[in-house]
Amino acid sequence: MRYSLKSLLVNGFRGNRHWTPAWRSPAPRARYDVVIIGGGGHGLATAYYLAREHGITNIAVLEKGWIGGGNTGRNTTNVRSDYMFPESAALYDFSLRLYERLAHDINYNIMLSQRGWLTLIHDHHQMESARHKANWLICNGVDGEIVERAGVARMLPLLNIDDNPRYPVLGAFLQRRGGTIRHDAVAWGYARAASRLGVDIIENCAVTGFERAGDAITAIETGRGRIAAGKIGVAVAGHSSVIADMAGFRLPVTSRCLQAMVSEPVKPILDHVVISPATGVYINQTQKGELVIGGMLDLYHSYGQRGTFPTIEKVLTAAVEMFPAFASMRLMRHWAGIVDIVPDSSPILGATPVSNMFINCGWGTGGFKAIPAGGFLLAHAIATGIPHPLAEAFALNRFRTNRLVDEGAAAGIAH
Amino acid sequence: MQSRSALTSVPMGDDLDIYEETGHAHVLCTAALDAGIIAAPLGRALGVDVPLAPGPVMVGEDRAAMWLSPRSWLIRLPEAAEDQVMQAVLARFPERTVHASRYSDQLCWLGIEGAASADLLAAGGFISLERDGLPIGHIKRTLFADVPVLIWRRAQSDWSVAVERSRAGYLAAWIARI
Amino acid sequence: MIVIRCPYCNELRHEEELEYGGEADVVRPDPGSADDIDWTDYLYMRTNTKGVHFEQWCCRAGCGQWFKVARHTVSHEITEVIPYDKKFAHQDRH
Amino acid sequence: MAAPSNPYRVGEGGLIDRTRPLAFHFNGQRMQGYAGDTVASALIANGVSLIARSFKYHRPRGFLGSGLEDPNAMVEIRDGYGFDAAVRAGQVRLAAGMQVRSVSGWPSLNFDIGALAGYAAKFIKAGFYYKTFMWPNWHLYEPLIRRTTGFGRVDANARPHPRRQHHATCDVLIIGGGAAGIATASALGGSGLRVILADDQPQLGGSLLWSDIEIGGTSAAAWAGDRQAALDGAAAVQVLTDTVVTGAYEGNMFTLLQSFHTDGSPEAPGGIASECLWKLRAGSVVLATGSVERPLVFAGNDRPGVMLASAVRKYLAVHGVAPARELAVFTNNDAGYAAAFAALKAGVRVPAVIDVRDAPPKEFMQRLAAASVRCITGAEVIGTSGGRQLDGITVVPLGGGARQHIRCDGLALSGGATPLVHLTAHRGSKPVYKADVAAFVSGDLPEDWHAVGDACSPCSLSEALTQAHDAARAICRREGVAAPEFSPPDVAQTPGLPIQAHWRAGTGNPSDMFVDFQNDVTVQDIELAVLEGYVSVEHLKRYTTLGMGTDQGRTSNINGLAILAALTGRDMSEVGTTTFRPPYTAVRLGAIAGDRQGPLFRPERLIPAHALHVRAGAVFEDFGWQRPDWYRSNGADREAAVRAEMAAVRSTLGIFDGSPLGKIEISGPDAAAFLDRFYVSNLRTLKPGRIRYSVMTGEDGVIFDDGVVTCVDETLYLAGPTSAHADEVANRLERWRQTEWPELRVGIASVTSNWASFAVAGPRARTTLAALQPDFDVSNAAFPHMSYRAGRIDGIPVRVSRISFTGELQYEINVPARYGQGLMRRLMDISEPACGRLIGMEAWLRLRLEKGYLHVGSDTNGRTTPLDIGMARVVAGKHADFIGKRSLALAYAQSADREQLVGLRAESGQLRVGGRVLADGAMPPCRTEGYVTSACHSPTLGISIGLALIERGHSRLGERVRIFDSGTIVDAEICPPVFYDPENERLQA
Repeated sequence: MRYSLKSLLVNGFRGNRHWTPAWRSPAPRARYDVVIIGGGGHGLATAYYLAREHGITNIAVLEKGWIGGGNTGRNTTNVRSDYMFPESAALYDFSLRLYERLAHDINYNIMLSQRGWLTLIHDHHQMESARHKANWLICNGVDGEIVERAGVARMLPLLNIDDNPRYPVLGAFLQRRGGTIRHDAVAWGYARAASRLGVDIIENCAVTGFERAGDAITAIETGRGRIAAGKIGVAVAGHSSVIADMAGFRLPVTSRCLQAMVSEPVKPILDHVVISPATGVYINQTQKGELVIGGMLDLYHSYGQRGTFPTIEKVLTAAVEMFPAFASMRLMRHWAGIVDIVPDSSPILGATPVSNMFINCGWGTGGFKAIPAGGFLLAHAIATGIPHPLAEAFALNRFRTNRLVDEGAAAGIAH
Repeated sequence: MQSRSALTSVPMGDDLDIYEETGHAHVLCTAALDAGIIAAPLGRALGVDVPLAPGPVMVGEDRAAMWLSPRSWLIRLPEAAEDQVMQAVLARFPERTVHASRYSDQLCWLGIEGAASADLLAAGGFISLERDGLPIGHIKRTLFADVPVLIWRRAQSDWSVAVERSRAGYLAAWIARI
Repeated sequence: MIVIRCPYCNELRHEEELEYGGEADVVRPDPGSADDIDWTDYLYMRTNTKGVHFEQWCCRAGCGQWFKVARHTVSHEITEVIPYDKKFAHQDRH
Repeated sequence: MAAPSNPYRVGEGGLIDRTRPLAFHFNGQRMQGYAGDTVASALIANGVSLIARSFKYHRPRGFLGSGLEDPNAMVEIRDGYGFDAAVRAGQVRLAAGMQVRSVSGWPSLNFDIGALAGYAAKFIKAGFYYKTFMWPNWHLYEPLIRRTTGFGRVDANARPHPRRQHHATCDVLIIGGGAAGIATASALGGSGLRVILADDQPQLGGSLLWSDIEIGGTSAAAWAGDRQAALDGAAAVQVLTDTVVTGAYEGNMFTLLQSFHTDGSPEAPGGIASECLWKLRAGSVVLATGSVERPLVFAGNDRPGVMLASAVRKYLAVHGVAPARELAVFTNNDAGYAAAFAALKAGVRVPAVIDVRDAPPKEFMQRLAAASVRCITGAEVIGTSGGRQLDGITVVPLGGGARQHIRCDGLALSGGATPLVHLTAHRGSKPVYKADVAAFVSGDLPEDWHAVGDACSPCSLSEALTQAHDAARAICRREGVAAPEFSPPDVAQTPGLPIQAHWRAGTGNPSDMFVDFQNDVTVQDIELAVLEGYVSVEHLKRYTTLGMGTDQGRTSNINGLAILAALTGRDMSEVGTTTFRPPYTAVRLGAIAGDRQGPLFRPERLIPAHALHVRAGAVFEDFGWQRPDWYRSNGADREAAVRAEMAAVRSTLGIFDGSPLGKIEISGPDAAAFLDRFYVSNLRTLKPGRIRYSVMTGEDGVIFDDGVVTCVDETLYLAGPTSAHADEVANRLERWRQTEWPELRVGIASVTSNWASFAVAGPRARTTLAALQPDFDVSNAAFPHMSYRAGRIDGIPVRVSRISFTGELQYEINVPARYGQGLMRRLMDISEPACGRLIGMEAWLRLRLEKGYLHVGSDTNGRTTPLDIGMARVVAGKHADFIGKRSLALAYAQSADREQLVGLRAESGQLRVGGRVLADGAMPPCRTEGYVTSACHSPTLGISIGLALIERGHSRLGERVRIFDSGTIVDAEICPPVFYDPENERLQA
């Protein structure tokens, strides 16, 4: 049923007893043309775009737990496209543009709130880098600007802008189109839209192994039986190495723990997304009034979705240093996701050493903002067998030629 | 050129006394070989035996040797003896299989004494995760108030804390705020 | 919070005193003879094990020594800590 | 003014101190409580039953619980020390002078316009916002929605509560000071093990404080008191009251939050005087956190006056407060009866006890009959009446029958006990369902953990005491100490009967049956979620927000998923629970940040002569160290000063404090061979007393650092990495020595901070050095460019390097740090007549730009290699391997279209760092070919110059390019990067 104010009213009067499942939960079939491993945002988006853009509908999405339960449901929901290398800028801005019309495309309110993404500038060197970034973005056709100190003070009334000897605020880099999205809505919205196009979404279905013929994989062994597959897409973020290992190849990926935390909700006090790379914290306030706070990665390789306290302590200390009034707010919950870190902090998209397996990983700490593009481009690779122009720079083989796209080095910490 | 110390003293009340320990010279000895081979001759050159294991500080009559790593030791000695010891080490190890570095100014040594000293240290970090804590007479390297330090427990409530000189001002401010 | 007893200074060290050094026993090929595949494997490819992972740690705030640890990357249980020049007892790859 | 009365305070009893009244304000109205009250108990004593409006429908809400489990009682509190925008009233101890305000309801708590939302309820069920607000876009609706959400307002001017941190270790951590915790601690008392017992209440005892059971012949509360006294006396046991264990982490690390409370008085401030965040490492852990009671779910169960039975008992026994005049009880287990008996004892009328069970314990029935209280068995409550206060309930037999209405202004609910297993969940242990007690209990415990009492599984008091004793024995065995003689005391407790799970009472309107009181999640919301397929427990939680409130779902989670299980025909274990996240209860961000603010936020590093620089008017900037960026004494503003400083170096003399520059001594027979493996240049040919510049790359061939290397003699070299990388380079050398090349006989000693270092640069540098009267010849012949001398000045050891970063004659003078200030003063005196100046970082960097010297990090980025900065010949000329060399042979490193470092001369406008070099002709948006990495107006050349990384730059010298910068275009010519004295005559002079 289509979602609208009208459907809300009609169903309300009828006692809300006639709503239908957002997505079907069928038993897996014996064979699919395409099987997507991973029921997070990227996997579900891949299925949706395969069906919508390429007319392939005999698709299953296999999720070992519940859809959106990985990083899609654990991240700090920030979106932006202020990347510097043209390859990255094109990729992430394509993603943001897809997000900008997604609610209408899939008839599900993902609550895209383009409240502006502010990167604080604390010294002259950072100011020069920020100016470079703004220039580069404009050359790339992406919006970005420098806000002077006074402007930052107006936008962030609670920011400690006068009395912070260690990290004075000289200004900020602003991308107005940056902001936040309701993360669960992205998973559920894509699932619902894909399901209506015929995609089977199969939860509680862990992949346990592969059947091979030559350099191809013919079938997938799962907790819910054997599933034959024509082509396979992999979008499992922090668990990419595990699937790759089953399929017989290695990736330049290290899985690390990235923590996030929320405060108890209060009335609106922060209207933008603000990040201070130098102090290592980024913050936004949810529609519910909670502060969502994130920061640096945990120090070591981990698959345990539990964070370590020293990181929490560093991140919150930075938050209080930047916003002293936050000292009286309360930390309600902290949790962690497993992110897939690659040496150049850029994604890996497209072909793998297995001829009919295509992968989407390596987004590291920035996967959420890239969900529409990641899905769209993986779908293209699966459907056509060749990389989409936007994905060419991000092939796995770039590590053989050392032609890296090092946003990490160019753009500081990216979330 | 007269001397300047990073910190003179911090008034702390009667159960805590904090001051900068001055009047010693320090030499850092770094070995290019396994300690076993060079320990004995090095001890003779220094006038104090160098410990081959972590933990207790070797105390001679006017100098002390502290284990920093399997191949490095910090030697505390009278200022007058500094140059002589540097020369003695070079004479004993002409190929510099052990090298003596000037280190008297690298670290700022704080004396922390008094009943409240343990609490002060506990506010800055885990001085030891060991069941019995840091034994008297032992030295260890760790983090304190987010900076690397050497902590030497001289007596039950008598500690020497060495911090890199550039961070002494920060540490003094950190202590003063307690 | 990870806690490891450093095999060199024999102290229990917590993670803020330690530095993580990534996968252990990644063999550096001879730069003179390694082809591009060997070399880029060495540079970038990692096993990224989910399970018992053989890795390097440094007693950074302590004695500064690098050593090797077998750690479960889900439970973070540490099953082996050895000096750098020793081989893991339970390491199938060796 | 007469003290306000406490209409709901019972005549006597309770642990409050009735001799110490405490005055406070609620919503501006003056009230009074007593020392020992919580804000909640004091408000109830004063007759407040309506405490909040619900989140979504603005329904009137009262106190459901008595502590941190209460979903309703969020209030704003200003005490004598700080401010809380929103906190649970039952969690806060009352103090004199407190200002308490409700955080919901507008214009007032009693009359709330928002209550109109109730009429729209049917349209704003779970997840309604996902289905609308899409046209034209979310931005239209967002501001409105945001305004309606959130508890309380942050006060930007409020002082934060004082806080500190403490680190500790113990052999045994016992979490929870109820019966089980006290018993475990007592059993371990004489063992010699270091025990810490933490409890979140002001006194130990937990539910013993309101229990009517007798232990060892005395009342449970008295027993708890005696034990606490004994434990306080035990040397090895530390009892921490008012202390919450907030998080459990790997390695048996815990965070605890300890509060220090003062009651206050008209003179002295009251409230939370300070908080201490503990980081504790424990050997063994005893989880004795007990359980929290669940409400029962039925229509109208959220009306003020409806309260957990355990809360009723606590208010009566601990605070001497009766929450109602006529208190009915609705239960499915034995605990409800204790509330009835406690109420009767306190003189509260009990119209009826409703038990869903057909046959409750006989003895209970008899006691009720004796007090002529109706006991309605096999029945359930299906509705409540009243406005903002309960005035009656409707009861029917299970499976239908005659309704009866019972008048009451209070209803105590007991739906069963939910073990508090949050801390095991923090460690990744999943709770498992146990049907006989209708509860999720802790699954596999982490290593060296023991769960005792209700935290293990709801049990009788005597069972709890036995478990505690067994845990103590097990711990002693593990720790290898003798278990002291201790046997659990006798307990006089009626053998109880099992609970009868009853997840949803009655068939009334599911939209009036509240499961999560704080987020207004009703049974109908769960039905809707199931209808729409959100049937995973995590989906249910996220779609309906069940259990996501500040109470963290303590009272709602289990009821919610039981109803989910019923609706989806699954059993509880199949449904499972959501994961409890740390912290156990909300913790102030300030308490976690501690006092690391301002100068203490990040340890800052000062140069030895810092104080003198301050006096000289330095404006500092943080470059890892606090370093002078420019000097006010040299000009009115940064630009003027920088120009004056540059002019001084070019014309006479500049003094630059370079103390942070890295100083690493590499010693031993293999020192040269070792260093040669890190630097791109060939260092084996470096002669004693000579200096060579070089760069260092990572294994990927990308430039990591640069600097000079000095050969003191064949077995001692000094590496001079950049100040930013000094520590990292030393660590890197040491790591490779230990892990890759242990056979090399080399020692590495980082001595950066031991030396103060001043560069004197300019035509008068030599006379200045000479004026210091060093004990060595400083003539050009004896001390040429790129050479090194060690000697003495005034008997003080000095190390002098003749190198140049500025393009002028330059010496770098190193003295032991303690003499840094003295040397600086001497240099200023000497140079004063010659109008020498102190030089800050900015001028220093511009001088090197004129000379075309590289600044790593500015003129290199994450992929710049030695080949890109014009060192191809050096690389080719080095036959030995160096770290990163192999990667320079990879395809992309060799490719033609790489960005290469070149110079730029502006032909129009001013070059600025970050300007993008446009691909020929075009205007943005368009392809670019590189960017300006360094730039300044060169006073020496009178034009704007820069360095840039430009694609194929080395082959494009003389080419004109257009540069885009903040909307303007600058025309420039690509040129060699050396603008000043290309023949190096000045630095050779």
